Amino acid sequence: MIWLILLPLVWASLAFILGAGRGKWLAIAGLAAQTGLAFDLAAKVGAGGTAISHTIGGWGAPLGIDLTADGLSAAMLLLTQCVALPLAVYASAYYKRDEAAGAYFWPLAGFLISGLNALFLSADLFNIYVTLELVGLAAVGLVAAGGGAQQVAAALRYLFATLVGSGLYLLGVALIYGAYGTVSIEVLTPLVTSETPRLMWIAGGLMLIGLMLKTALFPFHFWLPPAHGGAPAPVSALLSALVVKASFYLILRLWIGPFGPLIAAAEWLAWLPALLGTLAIFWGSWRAIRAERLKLLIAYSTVAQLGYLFLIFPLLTGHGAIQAGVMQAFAHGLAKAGMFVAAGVLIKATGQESVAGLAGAVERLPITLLAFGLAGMTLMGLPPSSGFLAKWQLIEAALDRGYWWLVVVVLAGGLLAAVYVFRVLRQAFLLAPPGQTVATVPRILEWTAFALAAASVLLGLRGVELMQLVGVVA
Amino acid sequence: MSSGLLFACVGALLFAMGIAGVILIGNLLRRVLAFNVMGSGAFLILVGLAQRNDVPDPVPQAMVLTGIVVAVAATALALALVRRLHALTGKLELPTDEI
Amino acid sequence: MKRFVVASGAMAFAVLLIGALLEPLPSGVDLRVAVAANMTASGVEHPVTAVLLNFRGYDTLLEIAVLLLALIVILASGIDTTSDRSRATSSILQTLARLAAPLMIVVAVYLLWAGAFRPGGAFQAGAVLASAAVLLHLTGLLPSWQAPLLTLRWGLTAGFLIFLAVAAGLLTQGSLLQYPPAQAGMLILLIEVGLTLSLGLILAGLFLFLSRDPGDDS
Amino acid sequence: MTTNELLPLAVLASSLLPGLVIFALPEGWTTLRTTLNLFGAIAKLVLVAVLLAGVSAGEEFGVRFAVLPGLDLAFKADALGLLFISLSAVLWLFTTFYAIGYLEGAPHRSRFFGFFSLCVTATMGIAMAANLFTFFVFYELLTLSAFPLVVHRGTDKAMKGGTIYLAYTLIGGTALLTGIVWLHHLLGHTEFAHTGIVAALGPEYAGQLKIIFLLLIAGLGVKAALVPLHGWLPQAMVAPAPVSALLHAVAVVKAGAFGIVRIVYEVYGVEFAQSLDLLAPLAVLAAITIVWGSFRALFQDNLKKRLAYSTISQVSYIVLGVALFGPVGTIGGLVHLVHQGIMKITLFFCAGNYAETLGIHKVSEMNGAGRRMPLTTLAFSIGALGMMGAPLTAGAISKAWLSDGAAAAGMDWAIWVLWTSSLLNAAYFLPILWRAWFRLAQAAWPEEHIPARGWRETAWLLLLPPLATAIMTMAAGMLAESPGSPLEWAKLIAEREYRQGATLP
Repeated sequence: MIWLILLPLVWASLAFILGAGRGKWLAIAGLAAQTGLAFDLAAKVGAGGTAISHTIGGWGAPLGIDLTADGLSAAMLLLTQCVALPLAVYASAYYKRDEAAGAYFWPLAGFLISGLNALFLSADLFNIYVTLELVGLAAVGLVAAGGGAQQVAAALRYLFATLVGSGLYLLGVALIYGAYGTVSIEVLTPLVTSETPRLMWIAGGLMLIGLMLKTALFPFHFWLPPAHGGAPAPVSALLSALVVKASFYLILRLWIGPFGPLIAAAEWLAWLPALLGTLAIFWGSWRAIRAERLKLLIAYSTVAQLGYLFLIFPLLTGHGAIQAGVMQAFAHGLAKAGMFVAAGVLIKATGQESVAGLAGAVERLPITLLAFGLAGMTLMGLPPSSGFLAKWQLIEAALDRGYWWLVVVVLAGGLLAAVYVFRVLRQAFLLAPPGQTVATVPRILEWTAFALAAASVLLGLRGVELMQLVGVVA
Repeated sequence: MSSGLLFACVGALLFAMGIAGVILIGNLLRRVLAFNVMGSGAFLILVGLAQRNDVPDPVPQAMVLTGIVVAVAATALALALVRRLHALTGKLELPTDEI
Repeated sequence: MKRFVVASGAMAFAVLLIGALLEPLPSGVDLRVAVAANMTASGVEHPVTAVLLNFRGYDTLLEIAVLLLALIVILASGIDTTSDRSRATSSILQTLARLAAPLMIVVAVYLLWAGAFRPGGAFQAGAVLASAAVLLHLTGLLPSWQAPLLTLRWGLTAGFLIFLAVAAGLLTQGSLLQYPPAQAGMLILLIEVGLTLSLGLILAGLFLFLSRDPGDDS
Repeated sequence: MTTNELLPLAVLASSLLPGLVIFALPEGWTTLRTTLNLFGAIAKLVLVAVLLAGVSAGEEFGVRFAVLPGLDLAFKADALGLLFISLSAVLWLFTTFYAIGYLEGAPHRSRFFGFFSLCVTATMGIAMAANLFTFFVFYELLTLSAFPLVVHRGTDKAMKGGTIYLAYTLIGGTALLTGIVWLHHLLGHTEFAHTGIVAALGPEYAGQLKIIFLLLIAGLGVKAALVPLHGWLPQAMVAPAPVSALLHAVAVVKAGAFGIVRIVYEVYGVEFAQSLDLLAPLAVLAAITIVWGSFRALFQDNLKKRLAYSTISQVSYIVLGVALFGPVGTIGGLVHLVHQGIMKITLFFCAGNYAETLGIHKVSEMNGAGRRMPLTTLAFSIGALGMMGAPLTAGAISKAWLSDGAAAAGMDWAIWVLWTSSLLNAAYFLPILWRAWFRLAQAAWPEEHIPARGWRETAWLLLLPPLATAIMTMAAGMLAESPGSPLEWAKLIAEREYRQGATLP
C-alpha cells in the first residue's frame, strides 16, 4: 500500500524532468498500476476483515508515523484511483501539444494524487496536515495553470481558503499535541474522554471549521464555484470528484475517532453539519438552476451534492450512516467527474460555454450527452445508480432514527437536481441552430466521459462488496 | 507562568490577529503577510505548549521546521499568483464581482 | 461593521484560547523519553535532526514534495518571458557579492555537516546556498531564470528523488525509511547532501523565476 | 445458474442488448438495425411463450442479486407478471414493424430505437419485479428512457410536453420512493407475495400503513393517469405515433396500473386492504377518473388528445376492477389490462396512419377518410367499438366482468359509472366514425405524404399492424372462453390472489 503514495511521487517527478507537457504515458501507466494496487488492498482489507497497517521507519506510533488502511480508507483509495485513471486518459487527449495550461498538468496531478493517497492512509494528525497542504497547493496550481486573470483570481481565492483551512487545522493539531503529547490518532483516541480540557474542545472546533472550509460546505462554499467552474475540464473533474472529498473524509475520521467522546457529550453538535448540509443542498441547487454557464452549473451542483455528505452526521450513532456517506462519495465522485469531462467535450466542440449554447448537441455528440445524462441520473439519485443507493441508505438510516425532515431534504434535493440536470438535457435535445459548426473532438474524450458516468450507474447494481469493505474497522 | 506557556499565549494572540487580517485585508500582499503571522502563531503554540516544565521537546520542533517549509512554499506560491494577477490586471486586490 | 465583527470575534477567540491554555493539562504521552531512548539507533546525535530525518522522516519527505510542488506551480502559473532589465548596480556591491558567495558556500557545507549533532541541516544549508544565488542576482551578476532546462530540472528534483529512492530502497528492511542502525548515519548524510543541493536550487528558483519585472516601475 | 433462473434475465436481455447495440450503430445501417429489432422482438416472444407454458404448468421462474446487504434486485415470472409481459411483448413486435415504416427516412432512428428498446426492457422489469425495490428501479428507468422519446422531435412544443411529463413523473416517483423505503423500514423487505405481506404488522401500524398506501398510490397514480394526476398524458402526445401507441397507451400507463395491482394484491393483500378501508376510496377515485376522462375527451378536436383522454378513462377501469373487492371484479380489471392495450394501440396506430398518410391531426379533418383509407378506418372502427363495449369485441368482455364484479361487491353505483362511461365513449367515438365513413372528403387532404396505389392505401408496414391488432380485438372478444385467452389467464391469477380460493361463477 505504500506504493500508492510513492508511485505518483515518482511519476510526477519524472514527468517534471521530462519537460513541459510530457510524461502522459508515464502517468497513465503509473495510475494503472495504482488502480491495481488499490483493488488489491481493498480485496485484502475486505477479505481479512481487519485494518492493515504499515509502521514507517519501523518505529511505530507515537514516536514514528503509522499508515493504516481500514475499510473507509481502502474505499476512498479505490475511488481516487478509479476516478484518476480515466481522467488521466482524458487529459492526455484533452490538452493540445504546447498548450500552456497543460504544460505542468502531469507533475501537478501526480503530487495531488499522492497527497490524496497519503491523506487517506495516514493515521497521524500532523502528517495529515502535510498531506492536506500537498493536496491544497497542487489543486491551486492546477486551477491557476496557464490561466487568464479570472482563473488566477479564482486560484488566489481558493489558495487563501485552503491556507486558512489548513492553518486552523494546524492550530488544532498544536493544541492536541500540547494537551496529550501525541498526534497519532490511534494513541490519542483512548486518551480523550468527555472530561477532556477545554483546549480539546477548541481544537475540535478549529479543525472542524478548517476542514469544512476546505470541503466548501455552505456557507464556506464561496471559493468553489469560480475555482471549479473556471479551471480546465480535467482539473475541475479532479477537484470536484476527489479533492473536496478528502477533507470530508477527514472530518468523518476525526468525528468517529478522537472527537467521538466530545460529540457524545454534546449530541446537538451533530445537527450543525446536517443543518449546513441542508442549506448547501438548497442553496447550491438553486444557484445551479440559475447558472448561465454550463461549468458553473456543475460547480454549484457540487456545492449541493456535498451537502448530502454532511446529512449523515446525526445518523452516525445508528446503523448504515457511514455506508451511506461512502456510497454518496462514490456516486458523486464518479458522476461529477463524468459530468465535468462531458461538459469539457461539449465546450471544446461547440466553443460555447453557456447552457443556452447547447442546442442541438445531442445530434452532434450523442455519446457525450448520454454520459451527461447518466451522470445526471446519479446526481438526481434515480435508479439504477449509485446515487440512488446512497439516497436509499440515507433515507433508511434517517427513518431508523425517526428524523423525518432529513428524508424530506434528501427527496427534495433529488427533485431540485432533476431541475438543473434536465435544464441542460432539454437544451441539448432542441434542434440545432442553423449554421452551427461543431469541431471534431477525439473520440477518446467522449468515451472516457461515458466510462465514468456509466461506472457511477453500474455501481448502483452491485454495492454489496463496497459496503462490506466499508464495514471493516480497525 | 512558564516561558513555554508565555510563548503559547503570544501565539494565540498572533493567530487571532493573523486570521482577522486574512479576512479583512484587501491588499493581497498584506494578506499574504497576515497569513504568515497566523502561521507563526500556530507554530509558537505548538512549540510553547509542548514545552512542559521548560524542557524542550524535539518532536514539535521538528514539526515546526516542517511547517515552516510548507509555509514558505505556500507563501512563495501566493506571491507568484499575486504577481501574476498584478501582471494581468494591474491590481493587487481580488475582483469583488461574483461570477 | 464587518471589521468590527471580525476584530471582536478574533479578540474573543484569543481570550478564550488563552484562557484554555492556562488550564491544567491532562497527563498524556511524553515523547521526550521515547526520543532520548532511541537516539542511539537513529544514526545522528541531534534530536531534532533525528526526528526530522528518521523518526518522522516521512513528514520531511512529503515536505520536500510540497516545496518542489510550489516551484512547479509557479512555473505552471506562467512566468513572464519579457526581457530581463539590466540593473544599475555599483561595482562595490558586485565585488562584495563575489567575495561573499564562496564564503556562503562554505557556511552551507558547515551547516550541513553540523546538522548531525547540533542545530543545522539540509534546509538551513540550502537556504544559505539560495541566498547566495539571490545575492548574486540582485547585484546583477546572475541573470534571472527562464523556463528550466533539463539539467536544471534534474538538479531541482535530484534531492527529492534520492530521498525517495532511499526511502523505497529501505522497504527491503521491512518498512518505508527503516534505516538499519549501522548505516543510518551514512544514508541520512546522503539524503542531506542531495537535499541541500536541490533545496538551494528550489529556494533560489522561487526567487529567480519570479524575478522578472513585466511592469514599468520599481 | 439453472434455466429457470436464466429465463427471466433472458427476457430482459432480449430487448436490452439489441437496444444497446442499436445505440452504437451509425444512422445509415438500416438493415442491421431492423434485423436486430425484429430478432429481439421475436426472441422475446419465444421466451415469453416458454414462460407461459411453464407457469401454467406450475413451474416457478425467478432470480435475485444482492445490491446492498439486505436489499435484493429480484425477478420472478409469475402469472400476473406474465399477463403484462405477454401483452407488452406481442405489442412490441407490432409496434416495431409499425415504427420501422413510420420512421422510414426520418433522422435519429438509432437513438429512437435504442431508447424504445430500453423502455420495453424497463416494462419487462416492472412486470417481473419480485419486490417493490426492483419494481421502483425499473419504474424510474421507464420514466427516464421515455423522456428522449417524448422530446424526440426536438421542437419547443415537444420540450414543453417533455418537461410537463418529467415534472409529474419525477414528483410521483418521489412519493413512490418514500412509500417504498418506509415500508422497507417497517418490514425489512418488500417482497411481493400472494395475499400480501403487510398484514404481518400489528394493528398499531394501521395508521402508518394507510399513509404509505396513499403515497404508493399517488406515485403510481401519476403513470396510471388517475385524476388529478393525469395532466401529463395529453401533453406527452407530441411524441411520434409509435411512442404514443406502445408507451402511452400500453407500457407507461399500464406500468402504473400494474403497480397498483401488485400493491393491492401482493403487498397489502386484497383482504387486508379491504379491512383497512382502502379499497372503497380507490374505487371512487377510479370512478371519477373514468367519467372525467371520457367527459374531457368529448371536447378534444385533436385526434391524439381525444385518444389520450380516452386512455385516462379506460386505464382506470383496471383500477376500478382491482378496487372492487371480490374475484369477479379482479378478473374484469386484469382482463381489461390486456384488452384495453390491444384496442387502444389499434386506435393509435390508425391515428398515426391518418397523420402520416394524409396529414390529418384533427377530428374535424376526418371527413371522408374512410373512403380514402378503408382498411385503416375499419381497424379504427373495431377499436372504437371495442372501447364502447360493443358485443363481440374484447371491450364487451371487460365491461361484463366489471359490471358483474361491481354487483358482486355490492357497489351498484359502479355499474352506473360504467354505463355513463360507455355512453360518453359512444359520444366521442361515433362522430369520428360518422365523419370518416359517411361525410364527403374535402377538396384536398391537409398534407398528403403517401399516395394510394390500388389496394395499398398507405405503406404496408403502417397498415398491417393496426389490422392485426384489430383482429386480435375481435378474437379476444369472441374466443374469450377458450383456453389460453386473456380471460382464462386472468381467472388463473384471481384464483391465486384470494386467500380462500376464489369461487368463480
